[in-house]
Amino acid sequence: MTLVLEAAVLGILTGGVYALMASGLTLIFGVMRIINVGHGALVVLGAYLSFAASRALHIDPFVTLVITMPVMFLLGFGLQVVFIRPLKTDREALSVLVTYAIALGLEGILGYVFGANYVQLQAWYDTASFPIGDFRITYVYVFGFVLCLAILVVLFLILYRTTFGASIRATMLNRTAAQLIGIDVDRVSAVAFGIGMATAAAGGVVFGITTAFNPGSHYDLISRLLTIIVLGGLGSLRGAVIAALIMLVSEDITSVVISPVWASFVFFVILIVVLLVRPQGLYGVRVRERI
Amino acid sequence: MRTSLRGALLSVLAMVIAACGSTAPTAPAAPITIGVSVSQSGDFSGDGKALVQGYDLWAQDENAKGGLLGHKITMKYVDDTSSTQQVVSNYEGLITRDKVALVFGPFSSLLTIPASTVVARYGYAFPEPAGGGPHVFDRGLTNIFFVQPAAVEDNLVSYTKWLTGLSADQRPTSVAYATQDDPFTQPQVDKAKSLLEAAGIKTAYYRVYPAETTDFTPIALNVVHSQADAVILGTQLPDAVAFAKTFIQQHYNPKTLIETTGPDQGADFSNKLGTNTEGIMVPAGWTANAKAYGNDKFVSEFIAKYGGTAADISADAAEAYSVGQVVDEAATKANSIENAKLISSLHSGTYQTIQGPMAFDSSGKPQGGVGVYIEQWQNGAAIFVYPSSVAAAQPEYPKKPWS
Amino acid sequence: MSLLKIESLTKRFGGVGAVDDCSPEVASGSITGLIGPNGSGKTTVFNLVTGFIPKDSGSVSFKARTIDGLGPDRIYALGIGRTFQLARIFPRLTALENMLVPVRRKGLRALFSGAAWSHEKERAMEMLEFLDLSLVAKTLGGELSYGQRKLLELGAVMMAEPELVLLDEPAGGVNPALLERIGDRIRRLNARGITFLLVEHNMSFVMNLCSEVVVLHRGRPIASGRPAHVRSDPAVLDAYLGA
Amino acid sequence: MSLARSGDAWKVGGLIAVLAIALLLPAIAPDPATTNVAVFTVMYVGLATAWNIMGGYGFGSYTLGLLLARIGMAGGYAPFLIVPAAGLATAALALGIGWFALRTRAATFVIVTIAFMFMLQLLAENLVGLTGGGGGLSYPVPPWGGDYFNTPFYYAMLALALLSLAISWRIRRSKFGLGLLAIRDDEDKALAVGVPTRAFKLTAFVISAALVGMIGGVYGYYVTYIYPQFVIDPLIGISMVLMVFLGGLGTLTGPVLGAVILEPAQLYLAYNYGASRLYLVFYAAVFLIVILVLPRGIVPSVGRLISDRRARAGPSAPAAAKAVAP
Repeated sequence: MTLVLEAAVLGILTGGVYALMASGLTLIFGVMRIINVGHGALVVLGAYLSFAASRALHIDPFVTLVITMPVMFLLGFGLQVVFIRPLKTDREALSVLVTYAIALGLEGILGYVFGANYVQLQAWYDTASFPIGDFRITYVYVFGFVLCLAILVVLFLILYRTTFGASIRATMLNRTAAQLIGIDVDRVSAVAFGIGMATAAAGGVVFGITTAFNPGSHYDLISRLLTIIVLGGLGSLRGAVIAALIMLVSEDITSVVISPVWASFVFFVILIVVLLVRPQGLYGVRVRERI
Repeated sequence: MRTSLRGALLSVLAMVIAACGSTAPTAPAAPITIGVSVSQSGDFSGDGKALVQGYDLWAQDENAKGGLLGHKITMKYVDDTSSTQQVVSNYEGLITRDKVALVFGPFSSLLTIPASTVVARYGYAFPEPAGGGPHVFDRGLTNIFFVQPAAVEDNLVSYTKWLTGLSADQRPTSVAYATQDDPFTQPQVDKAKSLLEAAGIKTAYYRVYPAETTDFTPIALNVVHSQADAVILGTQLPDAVAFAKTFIQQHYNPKTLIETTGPDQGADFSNKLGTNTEGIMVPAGWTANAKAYGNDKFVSEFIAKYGGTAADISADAAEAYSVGQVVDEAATKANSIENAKLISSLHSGTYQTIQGPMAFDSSGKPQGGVGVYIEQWQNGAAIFVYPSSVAAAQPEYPKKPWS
Repeated sequence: MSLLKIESLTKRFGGVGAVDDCSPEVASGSITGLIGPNGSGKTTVFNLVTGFIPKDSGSVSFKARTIDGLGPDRIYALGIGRTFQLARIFPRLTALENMLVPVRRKGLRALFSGAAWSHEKERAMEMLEFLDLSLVAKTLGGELSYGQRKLLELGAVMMAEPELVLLDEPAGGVNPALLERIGDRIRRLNARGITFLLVEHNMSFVMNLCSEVVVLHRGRPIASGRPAHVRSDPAVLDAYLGA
Repeated sequence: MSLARSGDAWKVGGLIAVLAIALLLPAIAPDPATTNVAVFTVMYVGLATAWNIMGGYGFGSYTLGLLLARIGMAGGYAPFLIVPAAGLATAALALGIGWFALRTRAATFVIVTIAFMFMLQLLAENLVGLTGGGGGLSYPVPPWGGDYFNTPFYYAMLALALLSLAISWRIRRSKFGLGLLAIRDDEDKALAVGVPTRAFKLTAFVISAALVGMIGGVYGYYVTYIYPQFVIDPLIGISMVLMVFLGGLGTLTGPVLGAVILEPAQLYLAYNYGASRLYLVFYAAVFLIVILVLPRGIVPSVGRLISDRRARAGPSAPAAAKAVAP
């Protein structure tokens, strides 16, 4: 029983990290209606940037975010302008291919620069823990969780308390209408892509401290992130957060109660059942344009 | 009718192959190319790099002493992107398009198995450093030679011997097992489990987890909860590190901890765990400190060529180097580099490598009871601790608390 | 005699009643106009009748048979066709192919045989001729002008020989000359026995064309009858001016 | 597009020429390294043509492998004869999955299919008693020598590719195919004009699954050993999508051209430049350029080019434009 409880706590703490990574992905979908298959690779890029920065400057991995988040923001902005914006026809399908190509390219470049060996971000607290009853909670998961929470709160504030956030939300609701009322949809898209990348950088740090990674790690990441945002409802931030928690908690509990080999199976069953009942996902808006 | 047609076809093929084979050695000094498919991208790219280092170093040594039976060697590497489809195409291409004289094996059983049937089709010998899963040997092929001291499933046998050899009061009473669902790790853990259960040591926990798992913590928590005296893990590097970290976080210190891969990878392992590597064990056929045939030379040359320290040398590189050593001795013995002759000579006799002496049975499994040893991290380096014939130090038991 | 009978139709979106206890009728052979201010629930009625969205309560019957719970394709098969706001046609199919998609065939073998049987093609070409579209028969739908698309959509929906056609803003966004043509074709089709129910904002178009008019306000019908009669109804004036 | 067009004599001639080359290839280029690439290329021609579902591929591999293991059939020609069984089994599976998954549409449908695929992969990995789990499943090894080995597989793959082409050609010219094209353009509108979209999509899904399953069976027999993570791999799906896009979506020749260009290119690049470690970057760059420069794919883009030139040359422009873009 305690084990189930521990697994649930662990699931919630690690779920926060996935929530953060998925929030960027779902934001990008919401604004641009494209699925960024390269998101996993960009998280890995964020982890490598933090790795390099913490090595070179001898600073704490979390502190590197001061550098990596702005850098990733600019990178995301640039990627959107150069690769996504030119797509005029078949945007949805072509953007999948373009972002997949970006992922492959990043994997290649990271492999060239950092090699294929697994690396992991180091910090004094990555093995330290404090006890709660019989169970010990690890600092790094708590720090990661708090960071994710903070960034998600900032994200929500930007979206719901600023004028720019309002134009992002307007674009998410209806691209054409947003254009009609004078919103520069292209600029909003690029900024949203940048914000998505900045959150990927933050997610990358926590991912990089808790997991050994190499340039190929993005394949596993992206398949998990995609299922999260589909379960939550494409384009819904709230959905992404809830779905990430559902995924990690269900997997961790299955893992300790039944067996690790069935952990993702159980999650996929949840996913399919939810989609059959609500094809738009937990918090998604049913998109049926023009009827 | 049909069979006779096929028979005729096969005999024609055999002649063609023989003809191809005989062209190479007619001119004794003709340079040759040895082809290898290695993973330079994808899941196995880290190991692929180590194989290249080992093969290159061997080729350099051979050429320095005049070549393989006088043939100067060029290595040709092609990337299999860690995919079975590409590895099949690659060996097909190496043998028929590039007409390489010899081929060496790729990384992992996963790729070795599909590759081995292609190589067998052309009558080439297939000495390979990293494909030791049970299915490699059960397909009826006679050209495979697995150049490691024991078939993979026997990797943990000496560890179980050591455990069962401990005095009754010291012996662990329970063991927790967890392993990746992988043809390399699972067979060894399963064999260790059956041996230890037969010796009366109870199993506190046993789990197989998918190879794609990225979050190992729940499984590690289960191991922690079992509070077993001994922990046996079928891991690669990332999970080897993740399990150890969770144990440290949860202040769980088993009396002994062994992981199938990870602790043997030198600095790649220790720079993630710091001083907490102390006491962790790994089955190893090779160590930089071993006094096996040519090992000192290998280690010093390796450091000269690639930098780093002895602890940084991956066992993969040593295994690749051994492949070359075995082929060199077999060629000398057969006085030929024809594949057919190499194959028949490799099926008899004992070969000296930096991993120790080894012989091969008809399916290519390593023979001779040489076995895999146990390595343990002590004072910041992994050293042989068992059996005593090769040990550089006593095994530390029970292992010290985490720092 | 009423061809389409709607009883107490209700649909709420997130607590807001889009269609509320709505019971208009469409007489056989009529051209009935469904009008009302923006947001009065006209298009929602269309979507409910044609099975695109599920209703909360109420029932719809066609030729005295209920069509509740049927999907859009089944309802179309029974003889109720519809067009969309903003003219939806298949942009990557030619005009002729657009005409052929709705054609119905019986049996599995027929489904897997040729895309256009010659008599089907003939009928499609006749209809294109009728709409003055025969010159663009081989042009992709996406390359047609907006007016041509509106005509094409109207023609395509006729190909399955429906008895009732629901037109969603047939006059929306169309220039006066084309408006004339569309009105004329609707009238001629009506003369061939096809009943129309249309949603429209262009009042003069409705008043000229329709034999019956139903006025919706906040999801409820507030008036119905002949155009001249409805036009002078004070409740209607209130709804339009006071809304 | 899908309507019959006569008078394209050069087209028919070209088709016959290509077919002749395809049939005679093992005689023209008997070198096994070439025929090996040809086997995989023709395989992808079939896959890209039948593209729609990804999981069916690996399922077909497993079906055939398990059948062979259960029957205890030795390697040789006989296993080819039970390849259709792999197709049937895959079709049956697709019927089940499709019936569920097609309650959703578009992006959600793709994700549900992928989720089912991951579940299949997990089943293949976890039902160790049946499939051998992560250790893989062994096929009987055909007794043929290197010089001849690829030929039967080449013809088997070619037969399946031609079957896929024939079926998709037939469908495109049918009433059913017109309905599918309508669904692709605008699903709600198709529903509104009476196309039973779900039944149509399910039928298409099952047909392509049967083809893909058969190809998967032959693939497994060819490489003689399969693993869950390689044969039930989302990347196989991505390759197919890329081939279809490169060649031209919604055209008959597009997927063929895409596969014929891309598969040899990828095998060649990894073989020759893989060692440079920059091969992935190079591949990604080519990939991006193709998409950004030829977003419609080669066949439609070239078609447009030709029609533009004809438009300048003569007055029959609109007809010509339609004739070239298939």
